[in-house]
Amino acid sequence: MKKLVEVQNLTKYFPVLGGVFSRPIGWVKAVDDVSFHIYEGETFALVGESGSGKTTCGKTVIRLIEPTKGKIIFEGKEITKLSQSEMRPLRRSMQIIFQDPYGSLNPRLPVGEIIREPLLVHNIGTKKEQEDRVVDVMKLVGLSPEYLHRYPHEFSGGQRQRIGIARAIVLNPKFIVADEPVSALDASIQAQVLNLLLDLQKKLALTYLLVAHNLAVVRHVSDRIAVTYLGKVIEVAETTELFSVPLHPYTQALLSAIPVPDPDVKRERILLQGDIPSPINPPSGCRFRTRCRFAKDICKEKEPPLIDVDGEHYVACHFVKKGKKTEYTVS
Amino acid sequence: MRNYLIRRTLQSIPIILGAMLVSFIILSLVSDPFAAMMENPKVKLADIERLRKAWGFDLPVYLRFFKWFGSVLTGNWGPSLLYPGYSAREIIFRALPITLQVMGLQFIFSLIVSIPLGIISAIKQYSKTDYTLTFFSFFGMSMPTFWFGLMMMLLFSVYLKRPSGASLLPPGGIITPGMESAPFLARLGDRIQYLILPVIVLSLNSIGSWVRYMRSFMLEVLHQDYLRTARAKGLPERRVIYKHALRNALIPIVTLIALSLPTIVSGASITEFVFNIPGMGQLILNAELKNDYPTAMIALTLSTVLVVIANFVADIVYSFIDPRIRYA
Amino acid sequence: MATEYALEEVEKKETYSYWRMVFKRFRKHKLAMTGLVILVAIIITVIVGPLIWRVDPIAQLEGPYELLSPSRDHPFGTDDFARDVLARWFAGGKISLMIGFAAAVSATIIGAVVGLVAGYFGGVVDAILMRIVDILLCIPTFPLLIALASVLGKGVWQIILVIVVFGWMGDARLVRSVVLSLKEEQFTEAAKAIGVSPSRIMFIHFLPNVMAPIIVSTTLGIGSSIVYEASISFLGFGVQAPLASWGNMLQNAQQYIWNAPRLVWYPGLAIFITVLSFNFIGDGLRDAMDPKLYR
Amino acid sequence: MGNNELLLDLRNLQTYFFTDDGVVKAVDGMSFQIRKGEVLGLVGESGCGKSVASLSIIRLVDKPGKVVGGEIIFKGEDLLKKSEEEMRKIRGAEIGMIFQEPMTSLNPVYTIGNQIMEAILVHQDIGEEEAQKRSIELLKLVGIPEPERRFNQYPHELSGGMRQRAMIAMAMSSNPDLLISDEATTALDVTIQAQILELMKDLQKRTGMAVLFITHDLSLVAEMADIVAVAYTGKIVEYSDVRSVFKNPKHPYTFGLLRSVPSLVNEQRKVDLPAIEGMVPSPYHMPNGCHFHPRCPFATDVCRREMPELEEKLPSHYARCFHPVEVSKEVV
Repeated sequence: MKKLVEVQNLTKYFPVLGGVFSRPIGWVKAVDDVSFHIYEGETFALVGESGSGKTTCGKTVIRLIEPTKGKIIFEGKEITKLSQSEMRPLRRSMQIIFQDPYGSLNPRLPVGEIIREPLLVHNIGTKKEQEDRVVDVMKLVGLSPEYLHRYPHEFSGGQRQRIGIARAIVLNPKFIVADEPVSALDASIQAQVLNLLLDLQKKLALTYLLVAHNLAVVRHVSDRIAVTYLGKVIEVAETTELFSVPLHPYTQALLSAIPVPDPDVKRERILLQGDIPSPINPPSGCRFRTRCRFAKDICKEKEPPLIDVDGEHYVACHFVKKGKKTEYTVS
Repeated sequence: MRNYLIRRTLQSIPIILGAMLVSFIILSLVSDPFAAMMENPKVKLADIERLRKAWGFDLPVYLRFFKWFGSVLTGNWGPSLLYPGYSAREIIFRALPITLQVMGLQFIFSLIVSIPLGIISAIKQYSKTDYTLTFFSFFGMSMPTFWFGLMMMLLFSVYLKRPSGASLLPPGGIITPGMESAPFLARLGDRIQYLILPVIVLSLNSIGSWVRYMRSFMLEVLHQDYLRTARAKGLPERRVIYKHALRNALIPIVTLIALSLPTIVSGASITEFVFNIPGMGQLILNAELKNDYPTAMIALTLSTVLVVIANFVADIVYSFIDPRIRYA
Repeated sequence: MATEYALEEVEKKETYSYWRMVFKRFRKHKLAMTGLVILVAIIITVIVGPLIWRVDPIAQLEGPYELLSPSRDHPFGTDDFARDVLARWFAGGKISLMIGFAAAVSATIIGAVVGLVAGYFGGVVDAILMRIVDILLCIPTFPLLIALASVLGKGVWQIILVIVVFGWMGDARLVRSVVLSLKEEQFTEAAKAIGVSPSRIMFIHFLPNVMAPIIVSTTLGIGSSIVYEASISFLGFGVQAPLASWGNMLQNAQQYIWNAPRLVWYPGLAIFITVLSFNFIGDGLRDAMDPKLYR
Repeated sequence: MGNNELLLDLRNLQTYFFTDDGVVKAVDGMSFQIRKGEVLGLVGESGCGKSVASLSIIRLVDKPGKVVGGEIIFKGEDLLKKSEEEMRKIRGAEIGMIFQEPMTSLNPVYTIGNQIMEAILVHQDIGEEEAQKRSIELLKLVGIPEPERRFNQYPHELSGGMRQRAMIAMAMSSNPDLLISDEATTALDVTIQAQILELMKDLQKRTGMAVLFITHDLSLVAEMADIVAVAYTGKIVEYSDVRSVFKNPKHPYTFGLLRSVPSLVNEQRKVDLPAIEGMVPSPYHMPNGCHFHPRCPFATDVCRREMPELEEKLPSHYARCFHPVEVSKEVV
């Protein structure tokens, strides 16, 4: 399979200002030395809780946030060092869908203008062609072109999310970062939008980088999943593999914490102790060790590398060895 | 907090310097202070030349500024050109307490009136009381200070008379002639009579706008989730308002009041002019119009420093009311 | 398949553009409508008045006509220079309104540009511009306004310039803070993701969103500029006689306050009511354009 | 399920909002019952009136909202007939409440300890010192480590999970008979949510209080509740014990909702989910007849004409539907 996106040692630190001269006195290590790749046509998911850096990571991949270190390779070409104006032509092939259907549409522009803007900016076609394209895309995402001249506030959350999707696909991109695309929507609307995303992927041969926290959603739409914790990727695997054989203790706890809509399922829940530590002062060694029931001294001293334990199943834990051999025990 | 204080102090310095420079440049545009002197036959031309040189009028403006600034730092604030024989310092320290009295009273009076009215207006939103208060705040906000001053003078000194035939309140000035050596209480009573009108006139504007601001900050707070929590705990409504809502609504008011200080000083100058009060405002106006720029500059600088200090104090007060502001 | 869904319904109702909705809400605001009606009445009076009352506002009447009480010939009486007060009231109103309008609009434009630039670019540009704003906001401006007015001369345009010099900082701060929050909005990020250029983001995406606070601030600014003009002219540094403005009509009135208080009443009341109307209108616009209503 | 004594009996509650654009019937004839020691899960999407219903119970609906009809019988007495002062004594003492956003629900300018103590002092006749001791015990009870230190901290110094624990401590301070939890875990991360759910279950078992558990998440209801009430456009459309609702949903809305949620066990991934079409109608333009009919695959003429009643379709399983779902009717 061809790799569409490759991310190598990606790092993003945000400064924490302070002191007499408002100089950085610390860094929020939002994304810290993360590597992964995304195959063409697949849905690759970054899952994690708040503070895991998944959203920052997703936005950095398409250079909406400037990386501190590391390499981003898109279609075999390194884009990390490109200036924003050099990036502009590339934006035709990479797009983003946002979480907040209320904040992501300019309230002063009518819907038709919002969807047409990418065409306008990239100077594609005549005005007539652009307008035709807008109508086509609106139909494609399930919006009636009648509402071309309406303003965002006249639409419901689900419809706004469709507008955002229309804007993202109007340029026919190859790659879309979907940042929590359904988490702000009502349950009955979530399914509609998920169906739309799946449907568009098939029709337009899209590659998705899905950033999400809802594991049921992620399981339904993704091919491969990377689990993030405090700026690190701690486990990467194919979806079915990850759900059937989670190897990292954090992944196990995360999966067990998901509530299931079935009163008969009474699961053994792995309750994690305490809170997620601050990304400004992450724990030494393995970042999960403060909440891990298997933590030993080595976890404090050494950071576990992300190793391939079984063909495309990567885990970063001292006690998971090649061949999915797990050696952790409760101390 | 310590770092923050240091940083704020450091930040204030360029602001004060900049403000001095701007004032200096504008004042030196006004005209040559020595031109007027030349018309006075008693002053020798050589003396004028000497003064000119001493004040750096042979230099370009920016160099003159540094010369002046240097002498200010060494404590030599220069002579008053408006009141020959006096130093600028003497003139200013005679005017400053009067202005501080007027402004201090105005400040306290405005706060005492506007904060409760703002709260009432917010709690009773869309009631008759609210509409009435709203109308009167607009009334206050829209009133040109000097004109209101004239109208009040008209009312209290022309239309309203004491049985003795004297006017109810003195139309201007700061002291009844002959009262200078009266006992303290008598002097105090006399002073209060003179201050009533200026303070009311000056307060009107700030009361008008502070009531509106207090109302809107309070309304904002009244819609916060934590007030619902407070009510859900079973707290009496009084406690919900005065403990939970008020403190949060006061946070933005502190900043706002600090920011409105320059306007108060500006307002003071014209009010002092109207009521003929020998305070800083009138002094600055007179000094700059009569080309007494040593006095005008020092007076302006002092006003600026006052404003900067007030902003500084406001920030510290702010950090006490709002625990979220923790200065690194 | 997505295309097989029934295309989603949007509420069937008449659709309004933003400005038409603002207008609808504004019309419901009683104080604002009162203000608007009064203001329009004042403007019409000031324009139409001189066409009916054809008396030269500048001419001094021959003979002992100083400080005449109101009469048939002079409904508002005459002033200390034996000029017809009603005619001066009309002429002065035109000047005062024009100064207020021109000064407020120019100050807002300058402030908005500074605010947009500072907020959008940030960094050094922002730091420098905002320090200038801080400095100017710390100085008690009124005494300097007078000083500057006494230098620049006493024509209408000079007065406008003086008011503008010290009047743009508030708008700059306001616009900057709005821009800073717009920069954090997701639609800005969306625009960047599309590849929209900075200038287009500024003018197509930000400008319409800062229009609401700008319009409110201009409206309130007209009121305060009128007061500024009046204060300067009252002290004798504004519009110079024989030209009339509501402010300079008050200049000498103070001296005659004991025997001709009407000279203080007419122009003063006009200023007050005009400013009051602008404040009412500004408040109504603020409510009508509240961004919370149109998310 | 504890004993069978009725604690809260909501009868035909109607709470309307009188806005400039018209009347919004946020809660339009809602009825349900909670027995002592029982957990009732009230579930529905945004705009179904679940939060307004909970605020109506403690009579804290903000203007322009108003309870216009119905009865709220709590411990045998109608809360709607109580004076404000009597109501105040019930709030926080007999009915505790926790909200969705622990950040905005706590007053930012007072310490956690101050806010918990206040709740104790207003209802209990004890001194400050005693109240402080009680508060620290409560913080310990809800699993906050170092309670003495946390007592003096401000909300912004705590994490989201800790804040929600503090909210729970506050709500539990007077041992309420009924705890209303309005989307209490929605803003939290999954692993933190799991902690809070365990805590609530534990406290509920220990104290035997009843819980009105409001959420939009069906899975949480399956986990927490004994009885489930499904709300749609201000009305209860399905009402039964939790197993019956999840195993044998009668209302097409519940049925559709259950099928549309992506599952953790389903073999089929990356296929279309059986979504419910359309969207919740605008509160200003409710459809005639059954409010769900425009989205319902089983709708017939009668549904477009008449609003169905909440009827018993199975033993103690109620649904508001003319054409309750049967297994055979399932659309593939």
